[in-house]
Amino acid sequence: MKKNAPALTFPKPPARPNESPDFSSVDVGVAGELGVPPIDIVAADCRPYANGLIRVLNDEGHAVGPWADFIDDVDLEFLTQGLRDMMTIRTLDQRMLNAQRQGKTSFYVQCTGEEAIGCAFQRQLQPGDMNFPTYRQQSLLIAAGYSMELLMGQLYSNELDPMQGRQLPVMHSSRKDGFFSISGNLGTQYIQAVGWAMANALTDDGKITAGWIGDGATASNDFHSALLCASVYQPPIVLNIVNNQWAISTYTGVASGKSRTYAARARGYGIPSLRVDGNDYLAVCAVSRWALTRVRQGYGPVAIEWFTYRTAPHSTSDDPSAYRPRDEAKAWPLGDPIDRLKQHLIVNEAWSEERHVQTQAQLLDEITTTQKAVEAHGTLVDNKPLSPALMFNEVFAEMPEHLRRQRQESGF
Amino acid sequence: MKKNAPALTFPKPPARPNESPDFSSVDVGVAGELGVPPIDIVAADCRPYANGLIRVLNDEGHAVGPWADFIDDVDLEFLTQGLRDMMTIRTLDQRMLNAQRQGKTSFYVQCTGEEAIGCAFQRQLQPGDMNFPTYRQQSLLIAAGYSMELLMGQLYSNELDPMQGRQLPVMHSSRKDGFFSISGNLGTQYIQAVGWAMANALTDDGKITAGWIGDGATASNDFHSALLCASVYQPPIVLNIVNNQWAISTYTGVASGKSRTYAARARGYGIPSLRVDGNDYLAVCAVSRWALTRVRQGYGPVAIEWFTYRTAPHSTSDDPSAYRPRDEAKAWPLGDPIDRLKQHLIVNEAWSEERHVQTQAQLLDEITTTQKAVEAHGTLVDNKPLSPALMFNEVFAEMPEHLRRQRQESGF
Amino acid sequence: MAMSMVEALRDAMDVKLAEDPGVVIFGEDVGYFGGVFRCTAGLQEKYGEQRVFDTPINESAIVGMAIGMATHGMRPCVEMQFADYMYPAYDQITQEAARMRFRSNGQFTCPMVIRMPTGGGIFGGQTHSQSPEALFTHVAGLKTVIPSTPYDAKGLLIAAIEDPDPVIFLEPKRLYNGPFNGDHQAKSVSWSQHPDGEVPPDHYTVPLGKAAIRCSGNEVTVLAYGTMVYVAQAAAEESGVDAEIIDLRTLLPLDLDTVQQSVEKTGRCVVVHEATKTSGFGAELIAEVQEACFWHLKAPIQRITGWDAPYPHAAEWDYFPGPKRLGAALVKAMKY
Amino acid sequence: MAMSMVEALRDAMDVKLAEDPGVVIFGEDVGYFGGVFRCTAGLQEKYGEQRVFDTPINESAIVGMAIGMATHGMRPCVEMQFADYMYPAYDQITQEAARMRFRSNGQFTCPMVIRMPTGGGIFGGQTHSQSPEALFTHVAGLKTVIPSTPYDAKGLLIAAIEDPDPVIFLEPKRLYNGPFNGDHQAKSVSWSQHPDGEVPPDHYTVPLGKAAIRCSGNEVTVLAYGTMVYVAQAAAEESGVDAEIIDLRTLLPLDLDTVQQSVEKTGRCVVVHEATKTSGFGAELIAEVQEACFWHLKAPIQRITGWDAPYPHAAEWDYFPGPKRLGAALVKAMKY
Ligand SMILES: Cc1ncc(C[n+]2csc(CCOP(=O)(O)OP(=O)(O)O)c2C)c(N)n1
Ligand SMILES: Cc1ncc(C[n+]2csc(CCOP(=O)(O)OP(=O)(O)O)c2C)c(N)n1
Ligand SMILES: [Mg+2]
Ligand SMILES: [Mg+2]
Repeated sequence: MKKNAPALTFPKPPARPNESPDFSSVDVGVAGELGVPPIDIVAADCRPYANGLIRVLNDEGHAVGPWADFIDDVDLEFLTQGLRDMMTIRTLDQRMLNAQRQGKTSFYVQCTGEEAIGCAFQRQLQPGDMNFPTYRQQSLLIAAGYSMELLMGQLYSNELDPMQGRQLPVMHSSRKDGFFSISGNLGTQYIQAVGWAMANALTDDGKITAGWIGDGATASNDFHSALLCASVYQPPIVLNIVNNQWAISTYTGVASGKSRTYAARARGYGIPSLRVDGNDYLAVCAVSRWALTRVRQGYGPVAIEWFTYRTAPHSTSDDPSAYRPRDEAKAWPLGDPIDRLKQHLIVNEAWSEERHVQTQAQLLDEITTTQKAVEAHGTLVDNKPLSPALMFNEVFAEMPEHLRRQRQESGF
Repeated sequence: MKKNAPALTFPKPPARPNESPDFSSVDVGVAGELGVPPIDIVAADCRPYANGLIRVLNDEGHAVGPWADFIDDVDLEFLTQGLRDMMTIRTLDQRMLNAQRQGKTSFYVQCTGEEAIGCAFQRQLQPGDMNFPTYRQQSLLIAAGYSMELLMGQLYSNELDPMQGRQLPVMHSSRKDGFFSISGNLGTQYIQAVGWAMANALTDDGKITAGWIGDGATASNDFHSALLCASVYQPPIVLNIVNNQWAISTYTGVASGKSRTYAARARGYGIPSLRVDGNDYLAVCAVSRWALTRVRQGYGPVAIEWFTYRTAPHSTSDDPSAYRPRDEAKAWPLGDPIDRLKQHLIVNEAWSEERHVQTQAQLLDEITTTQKAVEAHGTLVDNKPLSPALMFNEVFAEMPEHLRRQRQESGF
Repeated sequence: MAMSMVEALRDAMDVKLAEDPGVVIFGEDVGYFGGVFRCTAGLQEKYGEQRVFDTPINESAIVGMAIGMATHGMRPCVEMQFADYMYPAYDQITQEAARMRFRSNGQFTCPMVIRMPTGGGIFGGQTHSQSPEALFTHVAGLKTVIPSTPYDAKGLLIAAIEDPDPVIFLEPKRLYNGPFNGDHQAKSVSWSQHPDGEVPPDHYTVPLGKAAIRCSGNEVTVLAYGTMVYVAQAAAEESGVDAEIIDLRTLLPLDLDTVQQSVEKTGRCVVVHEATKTSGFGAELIAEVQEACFWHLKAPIQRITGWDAPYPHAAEWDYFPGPKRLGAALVKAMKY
Repeated sequence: MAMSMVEALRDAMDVKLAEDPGVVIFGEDVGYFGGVFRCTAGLQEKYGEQRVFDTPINESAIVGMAIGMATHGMRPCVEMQFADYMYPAYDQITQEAARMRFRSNGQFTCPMVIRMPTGGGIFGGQTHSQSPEALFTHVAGLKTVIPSTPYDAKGLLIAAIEDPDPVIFLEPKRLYNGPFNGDHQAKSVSWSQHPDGEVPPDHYTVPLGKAAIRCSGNEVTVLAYGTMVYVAQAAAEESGVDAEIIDLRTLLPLDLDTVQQSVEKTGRCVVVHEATKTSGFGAELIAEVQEACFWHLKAPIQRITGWDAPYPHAAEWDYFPGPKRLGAALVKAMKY
């Protein structure tokens, strides 16, 4: 390389609309290739895990390698439940997308293609552990068994809405299900999660914390704050980075720059870091268990980059065909998480195409039934509005005089 | 290591007051040990440079190894000038410290022990290149030949003050000397420097940029922003990190956490990074030249951690005996930059103890003469105040009506 | 040429990109895609990615880079995706850009524009609806501008890009595609049916610091800006009060002369904004008006504003200061 | 017991650290060293570094961690080294802490205190002198407190730590070691010579939201807080105007009753603060007072404030709103 004068670079995605999807530069390694690091590993020794890709399911649907052994107690029943979890969300996402199109809610965000991450992670958590999620981690809520009524109630801002209409539809919150209040401001939750984890340690409550962030939002200041403070104080936290290749219309290269991987960036902060196939339910299950065990036992924070692809548009306000090839998701070299777990279960004779179709129909039926019941309480088009006076509540624990005067003035 | 429950860690310095200084855990490597990397090196290959320590002068004062060869055209005259530069600042710092103690200025910051870094770096820059310094880089100004009258004028906020009394004494600004306006808000200049470097490339002006930050301020958000954006856009910038072990009373461990080095953290962003003995004038000279050449030729950003020790108090408002051993500076394993360059020049028969004493006296004389002349224009105790009306100028290019009214109201 | 406000803003940037090689446009999703509100659509294709580009999701980095370029001599015009996301950049905006000229005694200056969609009315909830103007008007060294028509949007944006100092450019997102008077159930009107949707194709400016009287009247002066200009018109019509409606256009520097003349004529004043009430820009307007026009005032100055709560999602139309609330205030003012 | 304001603040933290295991103190240099203004000196030694510790230089991280701990159930009380350095944390403070309760419908709340030394008068230049109170009072969900005596400092800080919501606690650094009336050439007075330097050793609170009348009078009401309380006393004495001086103590929620009663009595009002004038908290006070007391006002409400420029270093005493300027305003008010 011979250069003469400085010139700026502008990172580009592998393909644009009207070009063929091209993932030839994505190195996915080989399933089963990477080992399980010692539980007390330090960042310096994490290089292969941060730069490589931990995979368990191979192309034939077999679980292979040391990470498969690490979870050899995980039985097919558990995995079948995992498949159901993922199918539930995908169905829910489709129903809610339709509801948004019908004007029944103002906004929706799907997590299509990323279901394995939240579903498998959540099932390794214990009661009292706290997630600090983004708007794209409804999978955590579903796998935690959050009430579908409450979830939909919030989407419709009707009387079932536990947020009483204050928050955007997708910004759930459920303390008892370990799901922290979601902010619209990207990144902010990541350093808050570190604070919560510090409180875990300071109050010795025996719980741990999981922070969540998207690849695009790793650019935020709070991402840096969180890695830094986790490195300094060593609280019990798993710092999850969901790298789904896109931030609205912006390719992940604009967030990564020349960093090899997001895991490698975290490793620079002295935090042991791993990079994992996020479309592989078993890999997510195995690495989550390893990381949570480490953290729970007091060996300090871990960062995990979940490598995946955002199959859906960013949100209902977005049209990805303007900035990437229409069929790019199909070309993703790591496939679809539901298809892959299904294949594994079929290979192991715990599932079949018929059961799959049946289950799908049954889930659709269940969800549609709930949906109808929830919609009876009102939607955006069929509005049974909550009292507007609610908006003066919970600004403070006790309503101060000036707000009382304003509420009076408002006439509500 | 066997753990059971999470517990926080709180980084500690090697010694506290009433303990003996202890730098046994500081690995300084061996002078001459590390090679000169290829000019187009990528971050992945920078591991030894980011984790090790580039040194040129050995304990006997000899310049050794590949980096010594890299600057074998640097003659003793040039180095003698370097020594004079450093001695000038040290003398200036002492005079100004005294002036502050006498109430002649409100505030002062010394750079004792860190003189080599700015002095040697500046002499590798070209006219039009821009530094984005902190309050502790007056060495850049001195080596750039900034007028001592202006410098002191600002310290005394008198009519010679090019900032017209608006800024804190130590927060200089000299566009023509490549010295950007200093902010009191730590870190902010680092991402601004990246923006300036992008302008270098976008306007193709043939110049380059140098950002400066302290180890403590690497914790700031803008440090992260700068590394990230430099990695993304690849502008012509050298990102300097001056690691002097302290941030006011806070040990550098609170800023580094478990990162191996600050250079290693930068490397995680995909930026080639090196770590250098900042008390070694020749090492600073060599690595600066290498980095500036690389950047100027368009091979992209470089980060450099200058490893040094803050011998002086943080500022005139600080008393370090409250938080570290009094004689810790003397125990710093990499010595004092003036002593070391002096030794090298003596070993090479270009300097002597007598010339040193002579030069010291001469510099003191020169600086004292200037000081007296500048003080004649007023100091904080002998005040010939600038017109307070000046404070309404330069808020905007043109004074808007409301400010004009306020100036009138003020009666100035 | 009929243009929406989005098109007018885009046209302003287009004109300046063509005229001045120092102008660069950047922000989140503004490059290839052309912005989530499409304000920069087509500009990267036309001028190349050196002039119009995407950034990482880091607002303080966006402003920090812009400061570096502006002090170097370029003229960056950057976008915050929503005004609600400028908060991480608040340090760089207020402590750096705003006072670079002052602290360097003019050696380094910041001719730059920070555009941001502002205000509610799109069911955006608390983080897509805020109006932070008062957080800028409190800061010495910033100018704060907010257009209410496509014509003004283009002229003010060109003036802002040409201004030698940093300008905060608030874009009332509810006006992007048409005038909006607060009646959310009415059919939306497009700018092509509105006289102020007519926008000359070439370079022109609307000067910063000058208000516009949108509607003269004799009984009450309404001080408004952005979306509230249309709400005020609807309120005046519905209430039948003969209101003089002033569109401030620039909040700082404020066109106090125009305001004062009007209030001295009408003797009554109502201020209106979407932002939370306490310490909103309305307070500043009241402080100035009561001092300048004390002896002319026949009634206390009222303010109609968003409530002192975060913008709620579902109840947004009860939060938004609509024509009914404002109309009631006009009637009340007349009762004194 | 005679205490300086620094000692009183330290004592408040000491009391709460002893009483409540959930209280933790952290910030830059607050741990081993005890803070650059010594407010936390000795507390780490007494309570251990799990309770009192140093942080990296990252204000948004400090506030972000505090939010995490507060929502968990702890009661963090954190320090910004200077109010001027809270800007990087402005997003976490205003968009997160302030509305956590609201947006989660009470599931997650933020009982936390953010202390910050504020105001000028120590030759600190533009980045060690600012008074950002109006940037907090505009934000729904925050309380903003500023004491003017050691007694109040301790009582208000204990009340703030016990409050269920986030409290911004501004400490007028010029009052840390003694009352200061704006005469910078006079010999400095220490708190031990002042009646309000007498501070009970144990737990007590001064309720948030209640102003104090520092000096009753009949001719003009002066609304002041922090250092300006003493400036107002000096101005009243020097000008001979019979002023009623109200120390607001809490800016939000504001004790409007006390203010209104006073202005209805005096018919005249002057507000004073150090922050820049435009959109300062004075504007809010004026807006409220003119509305509440319109028919009682005999003169326009004046504001005496810092000028709309960054705090200059050398000319700081010409910037600082001293007794002379305020005295002239009182005299002017009497001329109507
Ligand atoms: C501070 C801030 N800036 C900008 C936005 C607007 N925004 C919302 S989502 C998004 C993209 C996030 O991408 P990523 O973090 O990769 O998450 P993903 O959507 O892929 O799950 C942007 C820019 C925001 N919400 N907050
Ligand atoms: C945003 C911000 N926070 C806090 C401070 C207060 N402060 C001034 S210097 C300093 C320590 C900086 O340490 P370091 O970056 O290591 O630089 P050094 O003083 O060692 O050169 C601190 C905390 C500040 N100036 N700005
Ligand atoms: Mg993404
Ligand atoms: Mg340091």
